[in-house]
Amino acid sequence: MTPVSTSLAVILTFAVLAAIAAILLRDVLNAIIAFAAFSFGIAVAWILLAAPDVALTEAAVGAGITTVLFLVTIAKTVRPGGERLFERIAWRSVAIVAVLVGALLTTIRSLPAVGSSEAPVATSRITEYYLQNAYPETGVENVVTAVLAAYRGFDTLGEATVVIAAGLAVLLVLRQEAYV
Amino acid sequence: MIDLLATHYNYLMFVALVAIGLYGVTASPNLVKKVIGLNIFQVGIFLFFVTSGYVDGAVPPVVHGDVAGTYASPLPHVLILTAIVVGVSLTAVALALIVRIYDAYGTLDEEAIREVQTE
Amino acid sequence: MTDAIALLVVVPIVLALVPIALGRLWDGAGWVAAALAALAHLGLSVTVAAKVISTGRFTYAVGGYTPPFGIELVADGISATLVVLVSVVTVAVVLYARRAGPDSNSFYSELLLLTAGISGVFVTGDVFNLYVFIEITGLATYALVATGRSPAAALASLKYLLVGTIGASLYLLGVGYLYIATGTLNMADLSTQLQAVGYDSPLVLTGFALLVVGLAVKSALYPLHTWQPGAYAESPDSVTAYISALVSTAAAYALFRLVYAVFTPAFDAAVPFALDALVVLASVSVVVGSVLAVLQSDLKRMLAYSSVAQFGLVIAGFAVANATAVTGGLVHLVGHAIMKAGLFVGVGALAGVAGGRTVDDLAGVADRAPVVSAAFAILAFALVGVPPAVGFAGKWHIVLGAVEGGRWGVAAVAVVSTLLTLAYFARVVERMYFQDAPAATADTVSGPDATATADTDAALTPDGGESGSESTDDAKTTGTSGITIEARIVVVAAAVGAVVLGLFASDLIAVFEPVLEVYFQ
Amino acid sequence: MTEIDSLRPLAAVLLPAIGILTIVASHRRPNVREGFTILTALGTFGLVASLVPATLAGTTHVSRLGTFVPGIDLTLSADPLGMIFALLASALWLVTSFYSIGYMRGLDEHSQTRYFAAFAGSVGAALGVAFASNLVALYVFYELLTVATYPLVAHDESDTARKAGRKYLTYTFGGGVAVLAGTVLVFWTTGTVAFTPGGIADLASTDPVAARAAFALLAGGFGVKAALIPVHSWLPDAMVAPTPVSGLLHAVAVVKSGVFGIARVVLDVFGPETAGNLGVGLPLAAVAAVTIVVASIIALRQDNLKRRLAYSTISQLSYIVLGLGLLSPAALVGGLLHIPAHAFMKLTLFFCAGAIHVETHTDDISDMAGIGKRMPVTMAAFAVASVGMAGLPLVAGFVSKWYLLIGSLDAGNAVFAGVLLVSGLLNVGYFWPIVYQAFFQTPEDADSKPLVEFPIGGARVRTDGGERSESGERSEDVERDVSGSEPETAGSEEVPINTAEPVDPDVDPDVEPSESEGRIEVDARVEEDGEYAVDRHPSDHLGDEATDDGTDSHDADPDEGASLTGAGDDDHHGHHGGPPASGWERRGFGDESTWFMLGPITVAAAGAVALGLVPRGMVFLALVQRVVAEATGVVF
Repeated sequence: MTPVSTSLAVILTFAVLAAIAAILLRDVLNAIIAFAAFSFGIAVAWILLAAPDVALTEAAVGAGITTVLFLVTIAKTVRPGGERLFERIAWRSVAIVAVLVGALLTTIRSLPAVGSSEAPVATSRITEYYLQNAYPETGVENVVTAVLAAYRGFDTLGEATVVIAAGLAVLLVLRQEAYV
Repeated sequence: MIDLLATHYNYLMFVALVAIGLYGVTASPNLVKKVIGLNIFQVGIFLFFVTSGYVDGAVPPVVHGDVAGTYASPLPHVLILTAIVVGVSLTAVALALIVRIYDAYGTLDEEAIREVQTE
Repeated sequence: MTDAIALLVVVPIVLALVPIALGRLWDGAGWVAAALAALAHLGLSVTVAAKVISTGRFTYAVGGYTPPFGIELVADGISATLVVLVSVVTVAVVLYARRAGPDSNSFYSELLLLTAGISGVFVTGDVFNLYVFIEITGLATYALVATGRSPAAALASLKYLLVGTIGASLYLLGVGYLYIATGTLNMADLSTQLQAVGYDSPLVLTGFALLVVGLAVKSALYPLHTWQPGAYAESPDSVTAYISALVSTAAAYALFRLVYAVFTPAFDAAVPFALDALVVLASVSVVVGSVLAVLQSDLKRMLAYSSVAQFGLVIAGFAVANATAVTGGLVHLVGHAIMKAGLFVGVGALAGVAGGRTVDDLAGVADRAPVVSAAFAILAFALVGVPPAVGFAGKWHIVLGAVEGGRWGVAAVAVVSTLLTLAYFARVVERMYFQDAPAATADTVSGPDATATADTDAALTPDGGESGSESTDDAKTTGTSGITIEARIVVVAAAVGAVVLGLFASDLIAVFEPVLEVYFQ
Repeated sequence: MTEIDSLRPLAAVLLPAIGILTIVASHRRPNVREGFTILTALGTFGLVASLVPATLAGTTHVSRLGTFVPGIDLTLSADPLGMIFALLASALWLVTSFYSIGYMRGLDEHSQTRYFAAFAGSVGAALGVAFASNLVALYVFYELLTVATYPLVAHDESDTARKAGRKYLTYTFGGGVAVLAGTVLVFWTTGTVAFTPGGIADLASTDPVAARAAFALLAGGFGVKAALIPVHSWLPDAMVAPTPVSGLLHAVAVVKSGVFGIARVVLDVFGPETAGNLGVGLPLAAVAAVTIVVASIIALRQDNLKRRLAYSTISQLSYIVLGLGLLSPAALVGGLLHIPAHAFMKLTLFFCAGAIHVETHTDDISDMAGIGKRMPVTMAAFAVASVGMAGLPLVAGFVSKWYLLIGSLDAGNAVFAGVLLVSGLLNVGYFWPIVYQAFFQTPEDADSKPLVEFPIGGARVRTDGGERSESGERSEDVERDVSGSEPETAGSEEVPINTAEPVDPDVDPDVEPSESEGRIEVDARVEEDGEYAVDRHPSDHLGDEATDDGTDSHDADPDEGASLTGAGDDDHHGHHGGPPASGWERRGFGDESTWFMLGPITVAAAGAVALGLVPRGMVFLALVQRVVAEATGVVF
């Protein structure tokens, strides 16, 4: 069992701290900036986890588009004036969260160690199959692309549908107010 | 315990992110920040998936003809690519709704909106 | 013709693009595309159902990639029935929306995407693919809820989005746990792999809990229902009818598929407390939902809480975990969709006549809209569980199954739910038929004052003599003008459907039987 | 016994359903609409009657409609027991249809189309109850009957009527829920719910606790519609319905569907033998016996005629239940025979009450002194039916009571024979004063009716003791009812006025509604204080006959009193009941009302007499004997 590499641990810790800041900072612009930092940190973490495609998407979508959307939104709305820097703690939410955290923490010991080559995912015949056959069957070197486009193309159709639905939704929501 | 921390650090961070996100959604008075919380919550789950596909010393699953060597499992990456797009779509819709809500109520504070509504 | 099952998803998506493309040129594009898609969907779903009935269950590998590597679609008696249900409800709602609106091309596109999403939930055999379709369903629903004119609709939609996304994300996390434990996503593959991993593994248990909680949020079980009353109440009537009939239904069906196709009854045998907990959650939902329904004055909210209770009943049936009770849950799932859609369209139609959507507004509405009122009353009593309507068939099996399984609490709750349901419907029906409309309301709706007073008088004057019957005649012509012929067709069809389905419940059950036999050998 | 497939039972159930369609379709032409009603009733009766010879010959016509839910067929079969009920319901529907037309037109009622349609629906459902061949099918029609009858109960559209309708739905659906639960239990323990003469065999060998629970649920559930005490109180309230409804449905079809359900449970689900072994017959009989006596005593104190009849119905229905509970063959014959016997008699009585209401708008017995002059035929029929109710020979009631007496002695429970005799006396007690004052008194010289005003024997033992314990259960209802009509404080203020009121023997019997309402408040108040009006008003105070009668009988049950007055107000269309100031005018034979009403009255009364004179000639006894023979093996 090799421990998680230090750089990954550092970047994840950074991301978590940024996330805490995003939630606790009272000024929405500050929160958005913290969120952008969080997304950036996460994108780096994806690279360290050997997921460059995810990292690219995260950087473009998470850190990029999402942040822009947030900024556009607060440009159209008003930032709350903040005499305090941080939010007050809502203890009722803490209780709800504690339940979930408690449940999830009990499972950590049962989860395979990070990077274990014996984990079911790593040894799964599906993983094997994709690595072995994606290139011969589809002619695409990047297995992620191959699976995305071919083996799980139906998911990708759904993904596209989600995007269309979201676009239409934004139209429907904003058209009524004559924003578009 | 230290051993667990060392080998399962990602999962602890995943729990932390999910917790922070859920807290953000339920506790933030500001609607925009609820959406930020929602994003963090989802990213926490993404971390769970991507970590599951990682193998020590693995390289990204880009195969050049022969499959010798250690690759990260491609399937979690595929799933998360889809999920990220879903997430951003949801964020866009949520923010559009927020713009409209702001237009109607003049505030993004949940408490304030509730007061306006009951009046 | 096995392609039909994939086309169920693809056709609505493709046709949803038509209004986007042609919308600027032609205002009617949306409705026409929706109508075409609805009919095409009906044809496809009937094809799938016919094939299932003639040759039994079949699977379809999307793009020819063998499962578990590719995505698999599954058509069996249950999913085929449910996609036919989707088609029927779509046809009905598109018909109703023609005049009831919301009249915009984007609305119809979104409706078709919702149709595609729900169809996908019903046919997919892959847990992650299911997540994608749940999100399509969710996203389209949020958008449709937001088509309501009031700002409250946007707020309800946002609340639904936040809660719904948390639910869907919990589901996704549950998928993650199952995936990390087994390395597969295909339902059939998962069911064998899970057995190999061991049902008492903390990963499997956590996965199960997360999936159930996520889907319970989506099917609005108490106390995870908070998004639902607002969403139902603030949406336009046609949207409420559609989502009340299908969206929670899709989530409940997903729950059924996961519990039986993925976890299988062997899981219940190994870890009985998992479903025990679900039984408790569902039973509480029945009671609390009904009580909250009784407390509502707004009809759409009342019906929304009624859904909380009815889905409690459905899921209680699933959680009792024997063939009889699950059959009951499924029958009630289908029946509830038809009845609730009919009731919501009925509320929409009657609101046009009564001038409002509260229980009190409906006073005396039966005199002015006799046909829709009668159909509404039939649907109400059908949902109460008066035989031979479909509400009874479902309840019968749930109760019987609960008794067979020794779950006396569920049996008692299901039986008593009859009275609880009656408690909130009786007051509505009573007002519709046995209370005179307040004069003011009649004035505002029936146009010219002269006819309006004639209207209210009609309720008072006896219709025994010739003169009396003339005044009822008056009431009819003036009063029902607020109800479109489409609305009337839809409500009456729902009422007839609820009764006919009840009479032929045994045939419906015969369609479900082969599927359940596999799960409960 | 042979079975043959036939569509006739189905047709008998469907015909009223088709009738509904024609009735609704012709809503603009009342004459055509009523024509359809008569035609449907006639056709239905014809169909049912055509099944009689086959049934008597031991052939059962069966319509199989396929499987309703797996394991349970939706089958309609015209077996002897079902035929008793079906023949009765369809025959009396025909009679009642004519009467309904007279009644509804006489009162110029509103929503007549709904009325006739719901009526047809109720009868159709009742026929379904009769022909249902298993518990589930029975339950289906039982619930449909509830739904179909609801519009008739709430017909008046007044607050009282709505309240009564709500109560009716709550009680009967509650009962239905128990029936459903019991049915599930039976299905679970035996795997079948099909009616089998002599009982489902497996029930004898199953776990006795489950079997007893099933019996309790089923009998209790059906007992709601059979108006067993303490679940009877919907029935008096339902009297706010138009009188033909009270007549056919609340004395024949609906309440008898409850009784019939119990009969099915005893005879065809458990079977007399199994029921005896389980020891469930005796508790049922005991409940019935209590109901008989208590309801009769309450009836004594009702001043409103329909209400008195309602309590009489509650009491008489329990004769049937008593017979079924005793389980001895003779008692079974008696109980079952009482189904038609009571139907004919009680229908006559209700028809009379309705005719009086239509003609004179009089509802209270205390207003009916001398009314025999005004309505001779009606009151004569009333007298005949009353005699039968009391169980005197020559009228229907005698034969069934005779069998019941024999049966209770056979069963070794002489105490039930005692109950029957006491009840007979009580029947005389509450019917005789009506007949007597109708013919032999005038409004001026009518004396007070001691049974109504005094507690029996003059003691403080409240005669409605049974009722009190029950009303405690629904005290909420009582309070709502009372406060619904007027604030309670108003009542308490009026107390001194009431007591100080001078005793005026010439008081105008024409009571002002508002005044009487005020008095109800007073009495309700008094009762809540734990003091009784009887104690506050010494007996010498009872000189002001009619007026005080009314008040006092209301006092017997504030809830019912209040609702009644409300009903009266709405029914009257602005008229007051009671005799005109000059006393009742004398009307000749046939002059008193329309033949639409008199005809049905005489036919029903004649039926009651025929059933008493030639019980064998009326088919019913033959059917009953066949039923009992099949269930017990004892041939009469």
